[in-house]
Amino acid sequence: MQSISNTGAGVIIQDIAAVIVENKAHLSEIDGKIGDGDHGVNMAKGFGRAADRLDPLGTLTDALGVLSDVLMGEIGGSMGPLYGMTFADMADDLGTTETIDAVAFASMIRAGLEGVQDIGAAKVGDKTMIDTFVPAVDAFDAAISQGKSFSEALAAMKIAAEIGRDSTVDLVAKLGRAARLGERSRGTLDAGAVSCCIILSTFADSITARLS
Amino acid sequence: MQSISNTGAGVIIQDIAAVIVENKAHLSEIDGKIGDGDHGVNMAKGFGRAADRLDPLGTLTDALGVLSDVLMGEIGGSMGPLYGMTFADMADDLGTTETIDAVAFASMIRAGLEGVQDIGAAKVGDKTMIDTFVPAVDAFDAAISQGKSFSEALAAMKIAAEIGRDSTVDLVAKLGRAARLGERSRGTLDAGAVSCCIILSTFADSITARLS
Amino acid sequence: MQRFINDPDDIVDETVAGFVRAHHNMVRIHDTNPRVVLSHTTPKIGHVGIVTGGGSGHEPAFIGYAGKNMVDAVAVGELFSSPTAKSFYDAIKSVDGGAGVAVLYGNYAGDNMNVKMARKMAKKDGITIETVVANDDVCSAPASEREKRRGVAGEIFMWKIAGAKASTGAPLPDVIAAAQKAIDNCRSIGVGLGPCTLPQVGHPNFEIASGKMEVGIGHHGEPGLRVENLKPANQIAEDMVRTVLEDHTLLKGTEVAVLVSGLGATPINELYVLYNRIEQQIEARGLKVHFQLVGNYFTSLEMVGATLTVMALDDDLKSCLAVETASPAL
Amino acid sequence: MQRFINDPDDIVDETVAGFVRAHHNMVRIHDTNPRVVLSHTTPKIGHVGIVTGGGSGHEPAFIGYAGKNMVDAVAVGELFSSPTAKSFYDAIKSVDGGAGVAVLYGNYAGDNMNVKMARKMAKKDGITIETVVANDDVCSAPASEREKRRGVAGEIFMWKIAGAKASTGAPLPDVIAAAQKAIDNCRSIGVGLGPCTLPQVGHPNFEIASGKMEVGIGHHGEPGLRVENLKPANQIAEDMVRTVLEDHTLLKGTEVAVLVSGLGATPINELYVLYNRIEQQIEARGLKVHFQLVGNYFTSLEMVGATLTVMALDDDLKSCLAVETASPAL
Ligand SMILES: Nc1ncnc2c1ncn2[C@@H]1O[C@H](COP(=O)(O)OP(=O)(O)O)[C@@H](O)[C@H]1O
Ligand SMILES: Nc1ncnc2c1ncn2[C@@H]1O[C@H](COP(=O)(O)OP(=O)(O)O)[C@@H](O)[C@H]1O
Ligand SMILES: [Mg+2]
Ligand SMILES: [Mg+2]
Ligand SMILES: [Mg+2]
Ligand SMILES: [Mg+2]
Repeated sequence: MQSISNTGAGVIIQDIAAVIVENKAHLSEIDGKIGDGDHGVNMAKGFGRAADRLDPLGTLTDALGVLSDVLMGEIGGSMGPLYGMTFADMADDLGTTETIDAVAFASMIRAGLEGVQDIGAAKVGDKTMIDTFVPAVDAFDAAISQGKSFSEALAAMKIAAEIGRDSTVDLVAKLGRAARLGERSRGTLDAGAVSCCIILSTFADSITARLS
Repeated sequence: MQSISNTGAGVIIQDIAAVIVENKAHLSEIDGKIGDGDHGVNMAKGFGRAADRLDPLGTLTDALGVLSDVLMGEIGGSMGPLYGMTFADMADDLGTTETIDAVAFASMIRAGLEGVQDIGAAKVGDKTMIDTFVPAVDAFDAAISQGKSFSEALAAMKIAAEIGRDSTVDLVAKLGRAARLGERSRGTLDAGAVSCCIILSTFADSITARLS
Repeated sequence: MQRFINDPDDIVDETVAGFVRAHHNMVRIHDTNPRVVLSHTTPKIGHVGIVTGGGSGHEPAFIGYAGKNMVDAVAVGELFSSPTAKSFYDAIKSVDGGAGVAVLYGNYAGDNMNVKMARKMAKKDGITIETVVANDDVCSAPASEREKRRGVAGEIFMWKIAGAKASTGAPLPDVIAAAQKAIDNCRSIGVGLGPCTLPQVGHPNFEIASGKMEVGIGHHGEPGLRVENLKPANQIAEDMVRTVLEDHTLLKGTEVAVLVSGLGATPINELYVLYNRIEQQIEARGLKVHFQLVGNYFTSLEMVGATLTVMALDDDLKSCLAVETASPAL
Repeated sequence: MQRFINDPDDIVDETVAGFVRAHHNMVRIHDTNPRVVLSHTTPKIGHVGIVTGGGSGHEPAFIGYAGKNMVDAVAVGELFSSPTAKSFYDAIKSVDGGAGVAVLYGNYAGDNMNVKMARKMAKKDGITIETVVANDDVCSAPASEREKRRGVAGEIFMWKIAGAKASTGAPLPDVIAAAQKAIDNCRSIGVGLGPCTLPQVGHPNFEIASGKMEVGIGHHGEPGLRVENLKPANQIAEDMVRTVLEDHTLLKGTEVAVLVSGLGATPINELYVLYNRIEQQIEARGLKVHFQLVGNYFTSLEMVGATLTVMALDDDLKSCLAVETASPAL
């Protein structure tokens, strides 16, 4: 069965951070259209700091913990609690697991999704990161239950995340700053949906590259 | 000898006010280049209010008094005292004179000039209204002493005022806000020199039209 | 961007540092958390602690209201961004005098989540916490959904009332009730004439076309009720008064407290021009202005615009208003 | 022009009216001259009266400093234009308590002339008048021609010192000496990042190109020492400190009062960013900041920029600074 070792998987969070930092201006620009234009700044600051502090040779559990601590302790805003809870709950779920296989990964991302929904109370269709997150997690589960391999399930998750992200274009925002715009919020991507897609896609790419 | 009656000459101040009000934007624009852009506003407000309040059928003495009171009591700034003293001293000099001939007029404008110099202490060459006022008064006196008529002297005064006004283009401001600009103040007219030219020229035109 | 800044990432730390230098006789920075500002008067054993917090860029809010008989601790966020749960938590811990802590903040998603998390953390320490969420901005949601409305400058009145109540040694439920009554009695409206720019972003957050104004704008440029042609100040004042008073049902003779705040780049004389007509209009409706503040009390960086807040008073609120405060902003 | 105005010709009257409504517990309008604002505490028999005045558009200056132990009467001019001689005269008459009147104003041509005329008028009434002309703006003329320098935010310290001295019942020569010492000990500098617009004129008074700043700018946009590239806030702060302190010869250990004022449209957090470095720099030179004010104390409509004023202190000035004032602005 395909798997990676938890130890040494800390580097995956550095991979994710690198793509987030690369997309700083892009994320802010999207947020600027219907939000306050700081999503890239907030994300790059949090992920960048975590990448500097975590041990790439350490466990993914620890790296998720560092990321969560930075987000919750230093970033604030909405991203602090939303992604902070996501990664805290992923870390809790992963715990001392030594080998991350598809089942462990499925459990971890489901925990992360529940963490963010617990604090943010967003539903699919509200035009948030949840519109990426829910279908991506569901697609991963579905692939596994159809007997697909870890890497095939990751690929399915990635595609679902992208479709979820793109679905936000046609939505009217129900939560966050953009909600005030009502109909005026239709026609653009949601920034959090884009960053969530980056995170999940980079998870998929980075794990796939390491699958033995 | 050419003369006008003091009674009924109040209207001359209304004539002057009309031209000042007409030139409101023009004067502010000139002041805007090297000053603070309010000369037209200040002048139009003062002269406009005086024109509304004075009796055109009354004496020039009284009209000058009204104008001076408005300037000193309601306009403030530099124009309040400078033109306020000019017209106050003109009114004092004219006093109860019944007939305004060239001699009375010469004495009146000389008094006005001394009034403004007394309070403002500007000299020819400082790039102020004085650059119009001094040569204009001198030209009037010179014409009279050469035996010219009142109307000829007024015409000479008008020409000298215009030359004086234009002389300010090449000057560097030594007084007022523009003085801070140093060399940068060269190359534009002085706003006060322009308004002073309007006042003296309209005096000339308005009296000439009434000379019996 | 014609601004006095160094690295945009440092602006909040530098603001707090300069602020504490300038007002060192009233406030200090938390020992370990540079994003918490404390009043020198806190903690006071047996007294309820008052905490607030919010994004930066609204100076003198929020930090300027830390002081005697006002707010005890302020959690400081990035520009226009909620403070961290950790900062709210550190603020709460610092002001706890054993009588509980009132966390009085504005209704924004980030603040709600961060306070919720801080509350969980503080509960583990056995600190009793109650919250009041300001929602005075009438244009941010209809009256039927008041719980969705944002908190704006009415927070200043909420803090002043609660701080005064806490200064009497009142127990937590009384302090909370006073704060809740204060904000329930507040209605605010903002009018925006020009946008603001977050230094990290570098271009305006939103647009207001020349000759237009945004009626009902939020403190971060959130869109208002409508964009309309810029009107004379007196008409704007009339519209503002009408909007806030129609959302209130106040009996003739009611006394009110009024706050007119500039949003950052409005010349101060214009705030007085607005206030002149606002007071006339309020009194013309049979109300009586008992207390008023006019100035830059709650800003939005260099946004051009102003807000009006009207708080209906009763004897209790009046006596709270009369309690002297000593904070940098009030 | 995105502004809260009605008829531009009415802006000063409306400002004064709104101001007096907002601060009716401290100030009132003169009975017959709507361009004179009086402190409720004036006249005080046997006490020296303090008068100032200047153009409008600098709010809270000048009117905001009318109050207890501060200025007794303020003559109000049009925007950026000296008050009339009549207004200065009416102000002087209103505050005369038999012990003479100190007229403390800034060095501008119009003010000089109007005060001179008012003084003549008041002398006829037998009122003893002495004047002090503020000239604290170091960039407006070289040190050798200090009498040509303009008066700027240092006036606030001059008023506070003189008001405090007068409150002790000191005779006119002592009040004048204190005011003169205060302003002699003041040095100020302004830095402009963006222009302002007189509503009657409708376009900016002057230009500051994007990416540039005007070092040494005056309160009406008078050109400064130099136009240079906009620098980081810390470097601007250092330049400002250097310029004012090099014009002073202050011994190490000298205590100073510091005032950092926004010019109208600078976000308040940036004033604290500036102040943070300014205090560091002053103290690095061996001086000690004893008293400080940071905020919009003396503005220029919606000009973007800030001023720094440093006043060297001695024991007498320190005890004057410690006297409590109650004016709308301070
Ligand atoms: N309650 C919520 N649940 C999940 N995601 C949310 C929620 N509220 C906002 N978001 C996400 O947050 C994103 C905005 O993040 P960001 O710009 O960093 O924060 P802020 O809105 O505080 O400026 C939105 O694009 C949206 O996807
Ligand atoms: N000391 C002075 N004597 C004579 N004229 C002066 C003096 N100072 C300034 N002026 C004149 O005043 C004019 C400016 O007037 P105005 O713009 O109305 O006043 P302000 O300079 O107060 O804005 C200048 O153009 C100059 O001609
Ligand atoms: Mg955002
Ligand atoms: Mg001018
Ligand atoms: Mg934000
Ligand atoms: Mg002027």
